[in-house]
Amino acid sequence: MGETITFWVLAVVSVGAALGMVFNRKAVYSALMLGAVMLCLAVLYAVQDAPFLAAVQIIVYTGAIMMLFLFVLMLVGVDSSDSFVETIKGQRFWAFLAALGFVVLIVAALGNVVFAPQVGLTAVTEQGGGYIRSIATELFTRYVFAFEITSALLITAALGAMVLAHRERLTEKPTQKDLSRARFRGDHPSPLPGPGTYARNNAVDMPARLPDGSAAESSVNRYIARYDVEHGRLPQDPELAEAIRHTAEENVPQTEAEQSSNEVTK
Amino acid sequence: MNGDFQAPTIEYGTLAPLLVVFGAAIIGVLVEAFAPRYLRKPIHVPLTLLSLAGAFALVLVQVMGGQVPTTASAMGALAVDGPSLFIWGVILVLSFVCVLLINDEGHFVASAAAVPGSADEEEAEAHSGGVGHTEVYPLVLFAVGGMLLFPASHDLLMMFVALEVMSLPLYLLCGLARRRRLLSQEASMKYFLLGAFSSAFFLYGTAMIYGFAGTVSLPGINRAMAAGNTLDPLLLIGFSLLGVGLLFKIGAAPFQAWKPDVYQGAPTPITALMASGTLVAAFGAVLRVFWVGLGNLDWNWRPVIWVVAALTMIVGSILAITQTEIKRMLAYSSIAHAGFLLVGVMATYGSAERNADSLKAILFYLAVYGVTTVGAFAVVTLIRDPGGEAGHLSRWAGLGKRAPLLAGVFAFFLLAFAGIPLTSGFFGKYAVFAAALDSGTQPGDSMGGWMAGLVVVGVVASAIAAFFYVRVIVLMFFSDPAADGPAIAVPSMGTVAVIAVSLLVTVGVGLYPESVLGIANQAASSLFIR
Amino acid sequence: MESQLAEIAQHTGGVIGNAWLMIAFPLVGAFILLVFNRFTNRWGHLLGVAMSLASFVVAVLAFVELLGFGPEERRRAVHLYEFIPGMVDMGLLIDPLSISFALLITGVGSLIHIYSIGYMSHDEHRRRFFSYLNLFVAAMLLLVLADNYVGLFIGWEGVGLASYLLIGFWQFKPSAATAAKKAFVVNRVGDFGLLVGMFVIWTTFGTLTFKGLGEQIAPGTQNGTMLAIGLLLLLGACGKSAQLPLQSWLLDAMEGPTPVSALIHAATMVTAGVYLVVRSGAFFFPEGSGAALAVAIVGAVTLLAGAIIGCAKDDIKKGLAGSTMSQIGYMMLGAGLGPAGYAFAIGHLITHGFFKADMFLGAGSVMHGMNDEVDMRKYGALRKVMPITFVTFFIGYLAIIGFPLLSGYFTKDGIIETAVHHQPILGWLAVLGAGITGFYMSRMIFMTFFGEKRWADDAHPHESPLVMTVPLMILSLGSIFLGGYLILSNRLLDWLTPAVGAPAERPEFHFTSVPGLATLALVAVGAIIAWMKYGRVPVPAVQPRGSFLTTFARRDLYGDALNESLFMRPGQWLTRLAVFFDNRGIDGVVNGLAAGIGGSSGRLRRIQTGFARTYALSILIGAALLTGALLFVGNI
Amino acid sequence: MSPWLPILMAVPVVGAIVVALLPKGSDKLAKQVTLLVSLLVLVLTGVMAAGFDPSGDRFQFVAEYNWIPSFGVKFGVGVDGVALVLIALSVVLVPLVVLASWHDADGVKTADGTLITPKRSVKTYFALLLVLETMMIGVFAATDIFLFYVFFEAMLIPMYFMIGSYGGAQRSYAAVKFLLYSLFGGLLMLVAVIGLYVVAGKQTFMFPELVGAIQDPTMQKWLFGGFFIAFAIKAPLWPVHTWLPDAAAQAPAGAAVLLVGVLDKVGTFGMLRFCLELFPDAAKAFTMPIVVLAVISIVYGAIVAIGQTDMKRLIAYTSISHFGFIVLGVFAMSSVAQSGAALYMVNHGFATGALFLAAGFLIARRGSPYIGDYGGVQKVAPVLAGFFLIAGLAGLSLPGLSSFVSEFMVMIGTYSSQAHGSGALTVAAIISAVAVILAAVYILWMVQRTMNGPTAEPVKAFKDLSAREVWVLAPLVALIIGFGFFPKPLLDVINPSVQQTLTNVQVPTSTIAEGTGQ
Amino acid sequence: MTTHYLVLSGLLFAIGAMGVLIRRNAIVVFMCVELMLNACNLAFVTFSRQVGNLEGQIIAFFVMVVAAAEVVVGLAIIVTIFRTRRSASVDDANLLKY
Repeated sequence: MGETITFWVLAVVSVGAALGMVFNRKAVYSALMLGAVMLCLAVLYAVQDAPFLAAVQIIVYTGAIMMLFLFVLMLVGVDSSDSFVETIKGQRFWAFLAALGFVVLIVAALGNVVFAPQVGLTAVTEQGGGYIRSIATELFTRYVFAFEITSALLITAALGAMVLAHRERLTEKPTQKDLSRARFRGDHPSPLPGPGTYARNNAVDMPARLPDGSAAESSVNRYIARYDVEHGRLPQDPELAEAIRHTAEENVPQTEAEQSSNEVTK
Repeated sequence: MNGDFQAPTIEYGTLAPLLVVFGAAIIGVLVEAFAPRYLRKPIHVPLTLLSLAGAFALVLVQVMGGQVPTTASAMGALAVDGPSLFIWGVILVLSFVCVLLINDEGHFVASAAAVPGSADEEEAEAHSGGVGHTEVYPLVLFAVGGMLLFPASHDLLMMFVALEVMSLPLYLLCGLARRRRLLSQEASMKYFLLGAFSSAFFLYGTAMIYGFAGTVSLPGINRAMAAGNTLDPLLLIGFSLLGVGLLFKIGAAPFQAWKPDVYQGAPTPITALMASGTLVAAFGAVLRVFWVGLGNLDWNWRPVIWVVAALTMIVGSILAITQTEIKRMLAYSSIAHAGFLLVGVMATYGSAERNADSLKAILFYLAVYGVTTVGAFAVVTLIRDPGGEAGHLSRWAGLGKRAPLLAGVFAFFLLAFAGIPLTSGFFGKYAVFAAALDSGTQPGDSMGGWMAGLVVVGVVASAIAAFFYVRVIVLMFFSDPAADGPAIAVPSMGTVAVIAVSLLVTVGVGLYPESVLGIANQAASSLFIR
Repeated sequence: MESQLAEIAQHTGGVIGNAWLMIAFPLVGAFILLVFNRFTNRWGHLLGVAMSLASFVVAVLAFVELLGFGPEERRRAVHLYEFIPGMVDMGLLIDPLSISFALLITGVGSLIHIYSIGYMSHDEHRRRFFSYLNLFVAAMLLLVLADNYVGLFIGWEGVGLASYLLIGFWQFKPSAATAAKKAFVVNRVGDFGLLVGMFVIWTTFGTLTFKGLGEQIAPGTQNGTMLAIGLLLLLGACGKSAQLPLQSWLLDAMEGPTPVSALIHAATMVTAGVYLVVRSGAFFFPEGSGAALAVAIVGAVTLLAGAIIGCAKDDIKKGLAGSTMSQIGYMMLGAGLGPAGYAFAIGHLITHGFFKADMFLGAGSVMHGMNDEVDMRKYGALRKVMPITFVTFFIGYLAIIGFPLLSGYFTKDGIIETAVHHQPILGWLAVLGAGITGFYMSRMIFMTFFGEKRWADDAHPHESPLVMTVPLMILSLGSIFLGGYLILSNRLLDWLTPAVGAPAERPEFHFTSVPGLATLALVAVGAIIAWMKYGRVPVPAVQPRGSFLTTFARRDLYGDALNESLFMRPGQWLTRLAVFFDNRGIDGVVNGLAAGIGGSSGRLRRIQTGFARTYALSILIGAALLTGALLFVGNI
Repeated sequence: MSPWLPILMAVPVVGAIVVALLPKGSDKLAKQVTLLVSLLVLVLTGVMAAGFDPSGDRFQFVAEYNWIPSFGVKFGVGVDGVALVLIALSVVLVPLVVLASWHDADGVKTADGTLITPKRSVKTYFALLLVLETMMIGVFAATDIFLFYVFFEAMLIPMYFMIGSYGGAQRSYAAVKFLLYSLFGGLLMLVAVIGLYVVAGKQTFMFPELVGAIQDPTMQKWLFGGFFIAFAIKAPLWPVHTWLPDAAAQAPAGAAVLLVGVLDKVGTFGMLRFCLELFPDAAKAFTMPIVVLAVISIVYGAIVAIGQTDMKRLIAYTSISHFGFIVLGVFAMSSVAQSGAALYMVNHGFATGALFLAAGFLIARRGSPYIGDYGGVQKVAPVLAGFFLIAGLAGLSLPGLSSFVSEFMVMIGTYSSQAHGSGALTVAAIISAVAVILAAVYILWMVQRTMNGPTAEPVKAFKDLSAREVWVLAPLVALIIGFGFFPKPLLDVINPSVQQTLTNVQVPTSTIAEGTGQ
Repeated sequence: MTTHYLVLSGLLFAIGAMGVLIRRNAIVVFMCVELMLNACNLAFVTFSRQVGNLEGQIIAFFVMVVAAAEVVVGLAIIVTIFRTRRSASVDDANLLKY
C-alpha cells in the first residue's frame, strides 16, 4: 500500500516535472525540472528493491550529470530562453501527434500484457549473499567485460572534452613588456587620433582633420568605416568619403560571420 | 550463504584482436599526454597502423588455426564466431586503409577549440604545420574497437555499450574537419543528437525485451521466445525499438536523414570510415539481433523489414539523383546500398544452411562495398579547391580530361556501386538478390512471391541509382572542363595505396569473386553462435 | 480445256547445260565496268556490247540445241546450285518460252547496246551506262530463265534496280531522280503482291519451282487459294508491266536515256508481267478462271487508258510510253485468255519488242538530232533531214497500228480476235483501243515528220550515225516480217505449246474476220482524224488548252493525282504523325518518366530540411509506425 | 576442352592492354596495333570456323572452367551454328570499324576545313574497341547463362564510353539513355537469371543443363518475361526502342556499326537461344503478343524512318524495322523463319554496317548528319554514292543481296508457320511484307536527297572515297552480294542449331512446312 | 504494479521524445534525451523485480555510466558549436540540407 501511494505521488510529480522540463522556456528551469524527475525516479528505484541504483542515481545523475548540464548552461548563458514560436512548419503538430501515437501504442500494448506475479528479488539476493554482494558478483563476473569496456567510453569522453574544449597554447603569451615593445617599434607609439566627432561633426565615423587640413584616415575605426561603406552612409563631403572608403579598404581580418557565410558559399 | 566469488573467465586469446586495438588506443592517449607535440604524429601513425595490422594478423591466426570458438566468450558477452571474425577482418582492413587516409595532412583541424575564422585558429594553423589534432588516432582506434565489439556482442547490454563505444568517438571525429568547420561541427551535433536519440530507442527496446525474456543475452531471448508467446507485446515493442536503433545506424529509411548531412560535413577520411567500417559493423549487429536473437520471430518482422528495405532502396536512389555535392551523393548511395543489404537480411527463411547462403552474400557484399567506398572517398579527397575539397559536382566537370587516370578510377568505383558486371559491386548485388530469391522459393515461406517483388524493387532502384552514378561519369568524361577547374592534389603515398588497394580489390573481385566469396563462405558456414 | 505441259527434264552439259553463261557474260561485264571504273572508260562500251552479243550467241546456240529435241522434251531444267537449303535451289529452265524471251532480250538488247554507242557518245558516263545495261540484261535473263519463283524474283528486282539506275542515269536532274525512285517504289507495290504470292505458293505446295508446281497442280484446278495466288501474281505483273492501277511510273520513266526507254520500258522489262502471267498461267490462270479474267480485264482497261494518254502527249517519248502501256495491255488481255491467247500475247510481245524499240530508238535518233528536244510541237518536217530515221520509224508506226501484213497486224489482230471470241466485251474494247492507237500514232508521225518546221532556233537536225541507224534498220526489218512469220501457220503456238500448254482449239488466223475488219476501219478513222487535226492544219507550237478529256489524258488520267491524294498525302501525314508520336509519345513517356523521377527527387529532397528536429521527428514517426506495424502483423 | 574460344577472347583484351599502355603520342602505332590484333582475331576465327562441323554436336569448341563455385558459375564457352556466325560477324566488322574510325578520334575536319569533332584520346578509343570485341565474342560464346549475363551487361560500358566520349553534340544524353535503358532491362534479366538458377535447383548456370529444367508454366512465364524484356530493349523492339535512334545517331559511325550490327543482335540471339529453349511453354503462350509487337516494329520503324531528317537516325529506325523481322522470325516457330532470323542477324550486320559506314564517310565530309545538307554527291563522289546505294539497297532487302534471303525466309516461314494453328501469323507475314514497299521509300528517299539532284554548293568540295575508305566498304559489299546469291554456307551452319532449338521448344515437326526444293 | 511503472516509464520516454522534437535549445534537447534514458532505467528496474533477477539493475547501472560519458561528449560538442555560432539552437545548424 505504501508503494502504491509513493508511486502515485511520485508518478504525478515526475510526469509533471517532465512536462515542465519540456515546456519551460528557460533552460535552467528545465534542468531543475529534470533534476526533480531524477530524484523522483531515485525514490522509485528504492521502492523497487534497487537501493544501490537509487544511490547511484542521486550521486551520479543528479549530482554529477545535472551539475554538468547546469555548468554548461551557465557557460552558454543562463538567462537564455527559447522562443516558443515554432519555425518549422508542422513540426509541433506532428511532434504531438507522433508522441501521442507512440504513447498510445506503448501504453495500449503494455496494458495488454498480463504479467505474472512479481518474482521479486529476494530469492536472488539471498542466493548471491546479499544485495550489494549479488550486484557486485554479477557485475564482475557476467558483465565484467562490458564493465571493462566502459573504460574506453570514459577515456573517449575525457579525450573528446579535451579536444573540443581545451585550447593548447602554442606560443608564449605576450607579456606587457612584449606588448609595449611592439608598440614602440610600430608606427604609432602614441594612441591613434580620435575621430573628428566634435570638430565638425557629431558622429564617430567622421575622420578628424590633420593640421594640414587633410582627413586623418587612422582616426576612424575600420569596422565603422566598413559599415558606412556597406550601408551607403558616406558623408557628402567627397574628401571625407574618400578617406572613409580608404580606411574601409584596408585589410581587415574577416569576422566570424563573414567567415561562416564564406564557408557556406564555398 | 552461497557467495563464493568465482573469477570470471576471459578468453584472452580469442579476444586478442580487440584488446590490441583498445590497448593501442590507450597507449595513444598516453602519447598525447606525455610525448612532445612534434613526436606525436610520428608515434601515432606506426602505432595505429601496427595495432590494426596486428589485430588483423591475430584474426588471421584464429581463422587459420581453425580455432573458431563455438561458444560465447567473455562470460557470454561476445560471440567470436566465423561471421564475427570475417567482419572483424573486414573492419580491420577498412580501418587500416582509412587510417592511411587520415594520415594525409589537411583533413583535421589544428585546434578544435579555436573559433573558426578567429586569430586563434590562424595561429594554431600556423603552428601545426598542417598536422591536425593527433588525438584523432586514439579516437579512431576507440571507434574501431567499438566497431569490432558491436557485431560480436552476444547480449544486448554489450551491444549497447559497443554502440556507444563506436559512436562517441565518431561524434567527435565528425566535428574535426579542417575546412568548412561550421559544416563539420553541425554534422557532429546532428549526428550526436540523433545518435543519442536513437540509442535511447535501442535501450528502451532492450528494456522491453528484458521484460519479456528476463535476460538480454541473445540466445536467452531466443530460448524465451521458443518457450513463450511470440506475440507478447513486450517482445514486439522491444523488437521494433531495437530495430529503430539498429536501422538508424545502417541508415535505413525512414531513419536515414542523418546520413547525408553527416557524411557531407565530416572530414572525408572519417566519412570513409563511417561509410565502410560502421556500416559493416552495424550490419553485423543487425544480423545478430534479427537472426540470432529474434530468429523465431521472422514471421513477424520480415513483412515490416520488407517495407523498410524497399523504402530504403527507393529513397536512397531517388534522392541521390538531384544531389550536387559528391559526398552527399555518396551518402545517398550508401543509403541505397543499405537497402540492398537489407534485402539480404530478409533472406532468412528455411534451414540454417540456407541462412548460411544469405549470410555469405551479405558478408561478401559488405566486404566489397566497404573497400570500394573507401576508394571512392579517397579519390574525393584529392580533388581540391582553394577552400578545401571540391565537393560540388559542377567542379568535377571535365575531370576526365584533366586527370584521366584518377577520373577513370573513380568512374570504375562508380560502376562498381552501380553493380555493373566485372566489378565487385555486381557480384555483391547478385549475391544478395540470389539469396533473397532463393529463400523466397523455400516451400512454406509466406514471403515467397514478395521476396521476388522485393528483388524487383531492388533492380528498379538499381536502375535509378545507376542514373546518378552515370551522371557523374558524364560530368567527368563527356563535359568540357571548367576554366578554373579544381586542383588535383598530388596524392600522398598513403592515398595512393588506398586507391590502389581499393581498385585492385574492386577489379580483382570483379574478375574472380571466388577469392573473397570463398572466405565469406567459410565464415558463413560456421554460422552464428546461437 | 486441259492444257498439258511437257515434262521438265533435267539437263546437263551442252550449251543448255551451260546456259548460265548467258547471264554470266553481261554480269561479268557489269562487274568489270563498275569495279574498274575509270580504267575502263575508253573501251568500256565495247566490252558491254561484246558481253551482250556473247550472251546472244549463247542464246542462239541454246535455241538451236533446244530445237534438236522433240517438242515434248523441250523443257530442260539446269541445276546450278543449292540456294536456300531445304527451300529452293538455283536452277534454270530452258524451254521454248524462256528461250524466246532470251532471244528477244539478248537480240534487241544487243542492238540497243550498239545503238547506245552512238547515242551516248557525248556522255562522260557512257561506261557506267553500259555497265547498267549489262546489269539489266543479266537480271532480265535471270528473270526469264529461272526455274523457280525465287530466282525469277531476284531477276525481277534486278531489272527493277537496273531500271532505277537507268531512269536516274542523269540523276543530277531532280526530275530524273524522282522518276527513278517512283518507278522503284511503285514496282515494289507490285513486288509485294509477288512476294505474298510466293508465300502462299510455298505454304500451299511446299515448293517454289515450276517443276514442283507442275507436279502438284492438276491442270485447271480452281479454288480460293489459287485465285488468291493468281491475283497476287497479277498485282506483281501490274507493277512491272505498268498496268492499271500501277501504271503511273512508266510515263515518268521516260526521264531516262532513250535507249533505256527502248530496251527496258518498251521491249523487255515491262513485258515481264506478261511473262509472269504466261509462265504461271498453267497453274494459277487457267482458262476461264477468275484470275485469268482479272488479267484480261486489267489488260483491256490499261490498253484503253494507255491509248488515251498517248493521244494527249506532246512529249514524243511519253506518247510512246502511253502506247507501250496500251500495247502491254493487249498482251495482258491475250495472256488472260488462256493458252489460246498465249501465243498471240507472246507474239505481240516479241513484235512489239521490235517495233516499239524501233520507234523509241527512232525517237532517240530524232532527239539526238534535235538537241534532246522531246516536245513534238518543236518538231515537224523532219522526214527530209532524217530519212533513215523517218523510214524506220514509219515502219514501226505501220506495225503498231496494225497495218495489214506487218508484224503488229498479225499479233494484235490475233489477240483481238481471240478476245472477241472468248470475252466479247473486252474484245470490242480492244478494237476500240486499236482505233485510238491509229489516232495517236498518226498524230505522232504527223507532228514529227510532216508539217512545217517548228524547230528551236539553235536546232540543226541531222541524220544519226550508222551505229545508230543500223540497229534501227534491223529492228524495222523485224517489225515488218516477224509477226507474219510467227503467227501464220501457228509457228509460235506450236513452239510454245510444250511450255504453256495447247489451246482447246487451234486458232486459225483470219484475214477477214469481223473484228479484224472493224479494227482496220477504226484505225483508218483514227489516222484520218489525226491527219485532219495535225497533218492538214499547222500544229500550234504551244500546247492549246484542251477539253476536259484532253486534260484528263494529259494528266495521265489523273493517276498521279489519285496516287497523291490516296497514298502520298495520307502517307506523309501518317509519317509526320508517327514521327511526332515517336518523339513526343513514346520517347516522351520515357523522358517523362525520367523527368518524373528527377522531379520527385527534387521535391523529396526538400524533406531533408536540414533541421535536426525534423530528422528526429522522422525517427519518432518511423518508430511509431514500425511498432504499430509489428503489433499489427503480430495480431493478424 | 578446346582452347579456341578462350584464345579468341583473350587476344583482343591483351591487345587492348597493349594499346592502352603505349606511350603518349603513339597514336598511329595504336591504330596499327589495333588493326593487327583485330585482323589476327579474324584469322583465328576463320581457322576455328573451318573446324566447325555442322552435323556434329550442337556446341563445339567447348571449354569449361570453374569460375565462381560458390554461385555455381562456370566460365563455360562453346558455339553452336548461330553463335558461330554471329561471332564471325563481329570479328569481320571490327577490323573494318577500326579502319573506318582511323581518323575519328583525331579531330574530324570537314571538306572545307572546319573542325567538327575535337581531338580526343586515340588510344582509349581503340582500346575500348578491342575490349568490346572480347565482350562481343564472349557474349555469343557463353554457354553459361551467368557468363552470358556478365558479358551482356559489361558490354554496355565500352560502348557507353565510345558514344559518350567520341559521339556527336548530344552524345552524353544519348549515352546515358542507352546505358540506362539497357541496364534496366539487364537488371530485370538478372532477376530472371537468379530465378532460373533458384527454381531449377540444379546448382549450375550451364545452358545445356538448364534446358527443360523449368516445368512450371507460371514460373516459366515470369522468367521468360524477365529475359524477354531485356532482350526486347536490346534488340530493340517497339515500344522500347527510342534509345536506339539517339544512340546510333550520336555514336561515331564505327561505334554505331558495332552497336546496331552486333550489340543489338545479342537481344535477338538471346530470344532465340534463351527465351525459346529455356521457357518453351511461355514462349508459345506469349507468341501472339510478341508477334504483334514485332509487326508493329516492322511497320512503325519503317514509317518513322521515312520521316527522319537525320541520316543516322533514319538508319537506326530502319534497323528497328529490321529487328522486327528478326523477332518475328524467331517467334514464328518454324525452322525456315528461325533460320531466316538467324541469317538476318548476320546479314543485317553487314548491310546496316555498310550503310552506317557509308553514311559516316559522307557525314565526315560535311559535318552534318542532316539529309537536307547534302545533294548531288554522286556527281562529285561517284564511288561513295555507289557504295551508299548498294548499302542502301541491302537495307531495303533487294533480292540478290544478302538481306533479301533472310527477309524472305522470315516472311515465308512466318506465313507458312502453323505452329499456332491460326491465321494470325499469316496476317503478320502479309503486314510485314508491306515494309518491303516502305523500305524502298525510305532508302531511296534518302539516296535521292543526298546523292542525286543538283550538286549543293558545300558538296562540291567533297573528295571521293579514299583507298582506306574503299577498303572498309568493299569487303562488306562483297559479303553482301556473295551471301545474297550463295547463302548456303551460313545456312548450313545455322540450320542444325535452329532445328535443335525447335526440338527443345517442342514444336511438332509436322507443322513445319518442309521444302521440296531439291 | 509492474504495469503502472511501465506506463510511467513509457510516458516519461514519450515526453522526452516529444521534448527532443519541439525544443530548440541543444542543451534542453539533450536533457530530454537524458529523460528518455531515465525512463529506460525505470523500466529496467521494474522488470528486474518483475522477472526476479538483477540483470536489469546492472543494465541500469551501465546506462548511467554510458549516459555520463555521452553527456560529456555531447556537451563538449554543444559548447563548441555555441562558441562558433553564439547560439545553442539546433535550428540554426542547418547549413547541411537537401
